[in-house]
Amino acid sequence: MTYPRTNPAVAAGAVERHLRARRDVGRGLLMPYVTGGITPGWTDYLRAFAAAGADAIEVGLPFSDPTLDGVTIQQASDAALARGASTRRILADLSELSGLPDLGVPLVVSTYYNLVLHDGPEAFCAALRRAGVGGLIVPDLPVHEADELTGVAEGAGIELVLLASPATPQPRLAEISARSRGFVYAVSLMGTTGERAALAASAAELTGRIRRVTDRPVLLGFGISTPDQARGARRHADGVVVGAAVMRRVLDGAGPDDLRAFLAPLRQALDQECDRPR
Amino acid sequence: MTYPRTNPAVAAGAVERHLRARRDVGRGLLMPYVTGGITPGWTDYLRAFAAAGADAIEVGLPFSDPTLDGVTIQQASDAALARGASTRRILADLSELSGLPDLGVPLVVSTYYNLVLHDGPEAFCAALRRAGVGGLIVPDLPVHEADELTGVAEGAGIELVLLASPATPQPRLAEISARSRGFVYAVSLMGTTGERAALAASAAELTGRIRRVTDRPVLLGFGISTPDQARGARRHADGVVVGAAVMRRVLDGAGPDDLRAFLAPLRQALDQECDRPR
Amino acid sequence: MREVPLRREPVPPDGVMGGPPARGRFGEYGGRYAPESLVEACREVGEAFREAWADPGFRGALARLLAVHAGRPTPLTPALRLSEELGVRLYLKREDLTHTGSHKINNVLGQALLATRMGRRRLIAETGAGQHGVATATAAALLGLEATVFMGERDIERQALNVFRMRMLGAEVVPVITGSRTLKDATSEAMRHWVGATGDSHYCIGSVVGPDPYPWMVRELQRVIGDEARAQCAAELRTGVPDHVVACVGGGSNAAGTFAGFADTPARLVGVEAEGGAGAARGRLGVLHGCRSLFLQDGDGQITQAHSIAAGLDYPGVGPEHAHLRDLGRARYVTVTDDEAVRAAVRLARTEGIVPALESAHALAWVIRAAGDGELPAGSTVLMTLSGRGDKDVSTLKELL
Amino acid sequence: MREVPLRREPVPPDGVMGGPPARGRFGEYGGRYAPESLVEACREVGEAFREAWADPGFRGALARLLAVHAGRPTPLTPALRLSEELGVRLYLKREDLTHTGSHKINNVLGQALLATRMGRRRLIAETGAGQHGVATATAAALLGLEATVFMGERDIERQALNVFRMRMLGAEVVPVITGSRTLKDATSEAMRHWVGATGDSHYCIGSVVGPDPYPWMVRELQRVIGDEARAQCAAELRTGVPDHVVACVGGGSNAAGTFAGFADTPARLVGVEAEGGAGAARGRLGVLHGCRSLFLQDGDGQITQAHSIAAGLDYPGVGPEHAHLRDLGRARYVTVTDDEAVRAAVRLARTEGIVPALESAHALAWVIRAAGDGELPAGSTVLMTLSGRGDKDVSTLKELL
Ligand SMILES: Cc1ncc(COP(=O)(O)O)c(C=O)c1O
Ligand SMILES: Cc1ncc(COP(=O)(O)O)c(C=O)c1O
Repeated sequence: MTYPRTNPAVAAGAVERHLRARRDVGRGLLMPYVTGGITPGWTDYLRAFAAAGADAIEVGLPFSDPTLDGVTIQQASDAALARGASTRRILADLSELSGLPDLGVPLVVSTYYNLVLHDGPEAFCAALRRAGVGGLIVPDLPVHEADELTGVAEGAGIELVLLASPATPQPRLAEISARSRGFVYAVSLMGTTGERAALAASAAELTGRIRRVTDRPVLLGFGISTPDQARGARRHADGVVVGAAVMRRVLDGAGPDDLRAFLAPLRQALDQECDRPR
Repeated sequence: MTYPRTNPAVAAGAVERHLRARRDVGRGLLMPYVTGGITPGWTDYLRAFAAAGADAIEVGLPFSDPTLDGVTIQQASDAALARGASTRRILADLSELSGLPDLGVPLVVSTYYNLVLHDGPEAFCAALRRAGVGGLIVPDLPVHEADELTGVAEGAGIELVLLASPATPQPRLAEISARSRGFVYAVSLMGTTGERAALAASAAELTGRIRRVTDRPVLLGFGISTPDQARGARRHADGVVVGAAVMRRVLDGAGPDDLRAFLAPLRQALDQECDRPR
Repeated sequence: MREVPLRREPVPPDGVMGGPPARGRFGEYGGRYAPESLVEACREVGEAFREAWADPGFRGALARLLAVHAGRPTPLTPALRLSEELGVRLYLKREDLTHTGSHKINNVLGQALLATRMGRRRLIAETGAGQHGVATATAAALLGLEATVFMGERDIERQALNVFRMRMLGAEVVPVITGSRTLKDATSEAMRHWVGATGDSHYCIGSVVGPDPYPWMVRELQRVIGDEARAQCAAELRTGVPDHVVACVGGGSNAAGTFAGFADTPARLVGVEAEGGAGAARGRLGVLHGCRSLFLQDGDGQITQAHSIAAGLDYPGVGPEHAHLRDLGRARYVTVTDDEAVRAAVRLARTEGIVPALESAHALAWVIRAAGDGELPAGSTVLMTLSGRGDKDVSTLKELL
Repeated sequence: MREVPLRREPVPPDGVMGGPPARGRFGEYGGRYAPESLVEACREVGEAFREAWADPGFRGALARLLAVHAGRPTPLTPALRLSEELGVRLYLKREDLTHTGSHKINNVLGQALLATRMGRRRLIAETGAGQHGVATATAAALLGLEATVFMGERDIERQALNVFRMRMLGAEVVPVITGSRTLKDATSEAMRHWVGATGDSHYCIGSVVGPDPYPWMVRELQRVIGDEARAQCAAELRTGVPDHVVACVGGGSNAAGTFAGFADTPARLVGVEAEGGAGAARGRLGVLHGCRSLFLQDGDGQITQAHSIAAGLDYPGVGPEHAHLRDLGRARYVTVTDDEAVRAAVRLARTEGIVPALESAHALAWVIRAAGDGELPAGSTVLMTLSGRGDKDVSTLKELL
């Protein structure tokens, strides 16, 4: 099977180049998530992620009203805000790491659109850039509302990742895939973030539909927490995002080493299943 | 001043003859009231009243809903009912006294019309007669509803006393006075039974208006409790009914002797003021 | 739903539920058994109301108040889902949608307007659960009158929110501490108070009880329910008139107002009483609160306390005209238990999205029972007056369910 | 009352508060900022509503439900005694007289009927004080749908009776234990739940907020308030149109529905917000619950919790169309304190016999203030929407007064 080509006029950004390169050598991609500012030394989690073999790292900027998140990430957001976390402080913490060069993996920030609008898209993207962030996920900014941000992000060198959902009709999926940068975030199921017992059937179907319209890397997210699920996901997608499973452990007191231990079997599972996804 | 004559065709009953006789010798009439069955030996109060110089005695048959009585007589009714008082038992107690011959004063029963209807007017009046009762007062049976009872009472030898109120228009007052038996019960004020600080101005006005249409004895009731008030009443009427003032004392534990002592100055006041009422 | 052939019975003689009854009598019931001190006041009310009722100006003013303030006309709601379940065609006359939430407002606005016309500056009222008290306080505020509401101490405790509501509306609420400290005693106390206040105050009785002219006057003021429903049925039903007309009966005002619209039709009239307050179904002849009617009494002729989960049905008597309709056979009176009423309330909530007053739920409970045991043949049309909304009963229900 | 010369200003350009806005935008506000998983569901709702709204069959069915079940039209009540005191002519649009006691039912019946048309079997709703929840439970029962209502745990404690009422109507009430455990969080939770239930469930939002088509759809469903009032004013007022049209603003649905009837007239439109929940008057541009509008936020862009004695005004944002009307200058938005609202509620109770919802009391408080300080010239005519009745607030008031 060959992938439809993405418009070659648009050169891939750093995040996408990084992910494509790894995918193209047959590696299953792993993007763990952490809520920024969740603990005093929270950036140590990023180092642990990198050490565990992450291919990208998602950092959530906590928002008061995380309407697409399940309880775990809601609690993490509340906890981080209660500690005084804010966009400004979290980006300041990231600046000290200076992103990719230091960790060796790209940083992708995720947050709700209100925080983007609060500073204004320009200022917000510029701040991300200064902090060494390469990508941005905004779950409540669907493609048809994204115009205001896409150009600005592009200009600032921030890759705006768009989400695709099992409910997205095919023509719209093509548009999302075409306009997404970095990768396409495939929401595995009709639901919020949070651990689930098994990989939803909708995951395969959605990934297949995305494949038909793009060769951009596709990461499956929402509900993936076990090596088995990762293996399953890898059969269809280029990799996985692991969020709630990480944050539940963090909320339960896990330190960076615990998380490294938690991610190791996931990494392994992704590596074992080395057939290229169909 | 001469009294208009009552229709001579209707011969006065025993109660009325008794009261007329006493009035005509210039005596101020005193009718104390007691709630039947209020205490185990309640008929002792009747003897005390007689001994204190009562000219007639009013015995209340307690009713669950005494809508024309103030708190004192309401409480007395409740207390008597709680003790198990009923028309039947109270009349049985009275039978033992056999009324006038024994006490030397006529007995007048007062109660609400529901109790009359309950037994039926015939049975009720017959029972009164058997118990030696001479008169009957039914505060919620106004003259225009009295037809059903007047003939029956008359037939049973019970004098049905009608009430007149300050609000009663003159033509109606004439009808009440004509149809009342025993005496005319002049309600001294627009209100319920119960002690008052002073004799209401309406008392004189009403008595005057009754006088213009009848020479039947007129007793003022409602709110009369002190010798001063009795003296005042005597200036207009032929005498007084004293109810709540008695019953408050009974409720407070007064015995027959206490009541005799209470009635003595009232008796005296009525005797002192011996000018015939104008 | 199946259609059944129309069975129609002869219409009763004219004049039933008509103009002012002679000497205030409905057959052997009614009358003016008031203390002499109130007889003149009652006469004045009667005369004033007769005049007012014949005066298009008064009628117009009242109609406007009912429309712009109380929200009349109230709808006739076909209870579609419940009808389907029951196999009858049930229509609800929605008095629950009036301002203050029950039919009581119809009567009170009329009497308040009359009081103004008579130059009175204050309304006196009795209340049990507080519906009539709130309605009276409301009408008084609207017309700039004072209001004094008598309420049994036990009811004051049980209905604290309605007490507050009355006070918020500017009314004085007087606790009644005598007798059973409930509605019966509040009524007695209101009458006692009126004796001393006839000059400037109008006694605004809350149902078709009390001395003449109240039973007639209150029925006339409530007949707007029946008149509206009659016209609405004419527009809505193939037969024009429903087969059965049902209403709950406390004192009997919502039933009287409803029946008045159908007295001259072949509709069967059914009054539903609370098992523990069944004056019409189980009362004995008596006199209370100024009128001759049927009352619950003990063997000694003492009035007994009614007991119903519906505070508005917690009255030991029934209006004299109902006693008369019963004797005539023009209406019949049935009873329903607390439990049946509660279940009917829940059923209406679940099927029609209406939480009825527990009083009104009694009427519905009978409809449900009668549809079940064939007393209401399948396909019959039933008009039921939903006398009030259940908001006031929610805490009672909450404890039960 | 003195008559004042009519001052009329030019009518604003056509199209304000008209048909469906392009791309769901009201100026720069609105839009469909929904998670991708809900975008298709929103599109379906929008398309279905557009079709339904153009279908006389749907319109007729809704109009009948509103009439026979909800009690429409609601009256326009001249507040005569209060007008006299204030020196203005105040008319009240009586949404308090609708079934369930507030304007919320207008919207909910429309959405429930739409859900049926779309083949949905369940309604999802958020609620704060419980008014929208009760209305949703009611509409669901009426149409045979299921209902799941999300309610913050703190509100569940504060509004136990409304919770019971919803359950009695057959709805499932789900406690929300996240965030501030109030309306904002209940809304978030309802949206989260919808993501997993779009197949069989319709999310019935309670105000003119949320992703397109909700702000427009809910305004259209509420415009019955304004349309009726417009016709009633035409019949009642010499000038045909009132000088001022006033309504309280939580999310803004009763105000939007009211304003919609007068947007093309010279009437001045005033939205009254709670001092502690003044999204329109003091909010900053943001995105929440699917739409771009004005929200109360802290310096970091976090949404702050609103605080109002009126639970229905306890929302940190405002519907996008209000933000737009504000920018246009077509409406203005003012604020009122808890204290002013409580005093206004008591005053309306005392002068007109109406205990208003505390939300509605905000609108009145502004009228009282503005009549006092000359902002409303003597003799001006004011139409105010009385969005709901105060029964739900009586226990709150009881603690205060
Ligand atoms: C809602 C409701 N229905 C019925 C009644 C019973 O009264 P009536 O029989 O006079 O209609 C009451 C009395 O309070 C009531 O509040
Ligand atoms: C009576 C009442 N008025 C007003 C509101 C505020 O909502 P909106 O601004 O959407 O009309 C509410 C909300 O619950 C309400 O219950």
